[in-house]
Amino acid sequence: MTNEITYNYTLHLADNALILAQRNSEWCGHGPVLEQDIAITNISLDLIGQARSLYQYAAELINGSGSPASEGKQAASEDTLAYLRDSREYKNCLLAEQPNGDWAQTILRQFFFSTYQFLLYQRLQQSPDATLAAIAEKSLKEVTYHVRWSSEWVIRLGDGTEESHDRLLNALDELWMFTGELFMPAGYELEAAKAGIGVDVSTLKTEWEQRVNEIFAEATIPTSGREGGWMQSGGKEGVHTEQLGFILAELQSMQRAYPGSEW
Amino acid sequence: MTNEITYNYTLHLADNALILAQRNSEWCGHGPVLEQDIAITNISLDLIGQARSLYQYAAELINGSGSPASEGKQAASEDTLAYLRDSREYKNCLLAEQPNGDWAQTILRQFFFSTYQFLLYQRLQQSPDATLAAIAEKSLKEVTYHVRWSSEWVIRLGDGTEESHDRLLNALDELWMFTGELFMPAGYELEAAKAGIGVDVSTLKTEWEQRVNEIFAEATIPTSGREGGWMQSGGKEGVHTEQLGFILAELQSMQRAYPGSEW
Amino acid sequence: MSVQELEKIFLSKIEQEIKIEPKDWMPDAYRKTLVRQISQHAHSEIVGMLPEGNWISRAPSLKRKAILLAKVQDEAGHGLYLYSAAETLGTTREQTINDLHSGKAKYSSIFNYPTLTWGDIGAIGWLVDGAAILNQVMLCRTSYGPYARAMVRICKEESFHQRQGFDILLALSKGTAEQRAMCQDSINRWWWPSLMMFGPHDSESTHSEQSTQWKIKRMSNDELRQKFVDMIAEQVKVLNMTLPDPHLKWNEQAKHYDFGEINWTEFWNVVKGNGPCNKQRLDARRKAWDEGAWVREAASVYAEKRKARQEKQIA
Amino acid sequence: MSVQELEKIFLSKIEQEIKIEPKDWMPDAYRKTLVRQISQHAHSEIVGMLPEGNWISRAPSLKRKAILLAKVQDEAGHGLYLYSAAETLGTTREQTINDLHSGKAKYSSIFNYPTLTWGDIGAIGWLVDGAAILNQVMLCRTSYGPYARAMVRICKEESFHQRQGFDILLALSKGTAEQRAMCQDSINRWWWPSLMMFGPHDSESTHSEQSTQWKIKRMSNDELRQKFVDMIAEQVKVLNMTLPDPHLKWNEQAKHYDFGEINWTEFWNVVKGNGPCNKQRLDARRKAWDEGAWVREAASVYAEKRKARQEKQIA
Repeated sequence: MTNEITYNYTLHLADNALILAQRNSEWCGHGPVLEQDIAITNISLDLIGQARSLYQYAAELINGSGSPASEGKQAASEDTLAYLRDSREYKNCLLAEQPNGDWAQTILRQFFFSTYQFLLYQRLQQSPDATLAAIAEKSLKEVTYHVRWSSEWVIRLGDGTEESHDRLLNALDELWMFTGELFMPAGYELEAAKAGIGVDVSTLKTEWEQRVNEIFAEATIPTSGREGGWMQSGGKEGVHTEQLGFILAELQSMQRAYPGSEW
Repeated sequence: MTNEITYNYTLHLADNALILAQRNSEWCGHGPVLEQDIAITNISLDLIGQARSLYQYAAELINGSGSPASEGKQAASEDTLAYLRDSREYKNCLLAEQPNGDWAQTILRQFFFSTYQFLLYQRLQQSPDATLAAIAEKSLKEVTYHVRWSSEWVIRLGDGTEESHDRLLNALDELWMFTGELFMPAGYELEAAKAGIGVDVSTLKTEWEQRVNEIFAEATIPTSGREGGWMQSGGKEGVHTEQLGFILAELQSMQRAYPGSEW
Repeated sequence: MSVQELEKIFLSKIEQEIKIEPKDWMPDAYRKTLVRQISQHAHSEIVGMLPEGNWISRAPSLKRKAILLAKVQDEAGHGLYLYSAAETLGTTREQTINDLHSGKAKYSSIFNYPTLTWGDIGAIGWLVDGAAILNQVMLCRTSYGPYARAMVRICKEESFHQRQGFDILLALSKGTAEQRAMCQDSINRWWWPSLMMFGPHDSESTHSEQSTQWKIKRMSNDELRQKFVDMIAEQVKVLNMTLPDPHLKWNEQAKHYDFGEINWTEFWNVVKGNGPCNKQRLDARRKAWDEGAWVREAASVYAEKRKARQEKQIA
Repeated sequence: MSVQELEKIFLSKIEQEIKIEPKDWMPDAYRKTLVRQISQHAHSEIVGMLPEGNWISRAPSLKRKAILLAKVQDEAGHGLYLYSAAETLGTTREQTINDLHSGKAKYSSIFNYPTLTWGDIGAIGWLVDGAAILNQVMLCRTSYGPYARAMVRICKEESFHQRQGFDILLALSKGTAEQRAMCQDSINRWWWPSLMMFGPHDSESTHSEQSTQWKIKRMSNDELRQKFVDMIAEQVKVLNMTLPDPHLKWNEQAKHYDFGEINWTEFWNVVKGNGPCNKQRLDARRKAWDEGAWVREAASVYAEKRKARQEKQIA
């Protein structure tokens, strides 16, 4: 039982990392400046690394569980979990799957997500689940850099030209409604928190808002006026936006077309 | 042997129709005017209808052939042929897989292709292969309309506003290099022509150019200055542009993810 | 004739089931109600193309792809009929479309839900078109002539769509375990939103009473909804699936199915613009319209040029 | 000092294998040759990101995805080193990039071929990087200091890439029949273009002689090509695959592999801009650059603002 909670919780963390990595990687070779092409690719790489560690752990859990789900199927691995689940089984938050849009939208998505992930991993380091704690600790160094990099860009765009300021506001309009879900725990998150393994994400909200507002203030972006706005949710429970199906069709195309092959 | 030639030749005709239909169908719900949204969708539907007839015939040929390719596999059908071949096996011309671009690009692609297909089917009606002749005859009515519709739009855009004229010229710049392949016969086309089943496409070129130039003249588009320009080829032999892989990843995603299911 | 006399004639026509035609006198409020309703209906057809259009490129067989494409095309056609019907009341298509894009005009809230699996295409056909048909069948007898006639054409195609949707689910229900799960999942997600399509309870419905009096509507929201539940509760048995409502139960006395309460908070929330896809749908429509501006302009400039040339030839 | 004297010093440095440094006097033609070659090399790294980038989203395992992403990122890094090396010769990165976008500057023609299957990612690593390394190893000893030092850094990563490419093909070669066919197909398509990477025959090569004299180049095109053929002809055996050249044969006397004639018509045609992807590659680079203009502007305006604020604080 605890195993299944941890399994779902771990998958959720892994899916977040993988889907955002997949999105960010679309920039590779198409960035606005070479140095930033490298930077966003680097973040992609960090996130894929996190996803791999988490999927590997989830695979261990499911393979060892003897649960009905694991019977008669090929053993789970990082790749079966990433490549052979469909969009209704993916547990990533909606924010991660949103399109790249322009550079402002990519930056803001990263800033929102990394700030959240930073707070989450900080707490997850203390998890009694040694594997999750270790992954969180290792990842935290990377995420600290993601937060700094994306914060600097938010400030640069917000306090840059009129155009960059407007584009950032537009990005905010596109993405704000997907931030609420980060702090609304899904069933398995609640249970993982109860079991002491996971983090109660609702407790991260205040600090997240503070940190976001600090950077927004420096970026000359209004820090109020968004209270009470409607928040989309569902991704963590597998009810995604129409984006995810297309992401997965591409991501999974090879494994689906050549099942059971080694690469 | 003749069977295999006919099989490949039929697949080529089918792939042309399917891939262009798939491209055109991306407009559905996103057209510039409701009436034209309907018109382009209609062309898509006609092309899918052609593709289905042709794939069904190809499936018959391969199922009845007792060839090594057919052994030990599930029986071929319109769907196995459309959904389970990879991009290196697809035989469509490069023109069909080019992106929609703006309305001018879609229109010009259709105009080039339909004018070609019209001349081709006109001749294919006389094929001693009764099935191909019948499909050509039936399709010719549809294609006649496609030619008329796309010609009218070429004229409208060419002789419309300065912007539409420029956009059409830009489309010409994007697409012209893919027109040559239509008239360069692939191996199986040559053999099909030799066997009297298929059409030697190189003989269609002059009339195609005449017809294109007539419409271009009315559209106030230069009818000369493109001679000797380099022509891309390879699609008919399975060497495509990088576009096709993505088209197929999406097109085939369901059949690949749920192999062997009935829909 | 005085307004009172005109109104008397108008009401007596309504009374005698004589259709009101574009050139007939009609009360301003009648005209306004119709314009609002017909254009809302037209917009629903157009916006309704998007969730289904989302699966055209991924339809799992060529036959299903062709059927889906034809269906979405039919919806565009329905939109055309309805924009034309609205035009007979003195609004232009452009005005009507602008009202959609500015957010002033509404469309059926159901299209603000995403299509996440192929099963959703079946569920939309079966449940959403099923619900729409009940409304549309009623509207075939609506008092305004052009609207009623548009509805007659639409109804024919729509019932075809519903059968196709059911057929998609039927194939899934006979398929693999994964397909059956896909089928049930789609029904689960689309059931309640399709019940919401009939609008608020009669007791809460603002426009209903007047519309009924004018015979624009001929059945109440709750009556239509009950009819729908009775129909679907039977059909779902053929699929060997269930509806996600623990309160659903045949009531022998009422000869109707009882069913649970709708989540009206969700309903109003989606109407207000907070559905999963409200922004995405409007953005897609605006984008198509804005990016098509140069095409429409070119077409109209060319038409003028051509006309001028022809006139010159004649002169 | 007179130009003659300066030139004498310059040539004696070259003679003694002393690196030429940015502040040293150098002949104009030497500078121009280097600028052309280094920026062409830089552009090749940048444009080279595109064919491989094309498969990042579809890499068949997470491990391969990470490796590929890191590899393409390395290429961006190599581009940076090389743009910096070019800058030491007095050109700005922006100028250099403009020359690429205007079509004035060239890049390696190999990147005008499409990546059609996952096998192509392996073939690029093994063959294209393999060919590039031979050239780059030679350039580690080139006479211009900053270029030579950039090359040392690049070479380390590049040989890693070649092994990764080979490893992709090795996995395919041990895989299913479909995978083995994919492997052979990629080798077939990339073999000849990779031979072309070494440029025209020595007898046809316009810049070679002077470059050799200045020790910019230290081996001829044909020498490098032969080295490459000898290396690959052995490695392909490990894959149990073949190279698509009926004339390929060990020549016991020469202790080299003989091989068939390159299709030079194709080579010059692709150089002229008629490769399968020339237009697509340049369009992609231009698009990235143009769409990034507002980002670069915002960054520079912000940097100025910040500097002004800091100066004000200090003052």
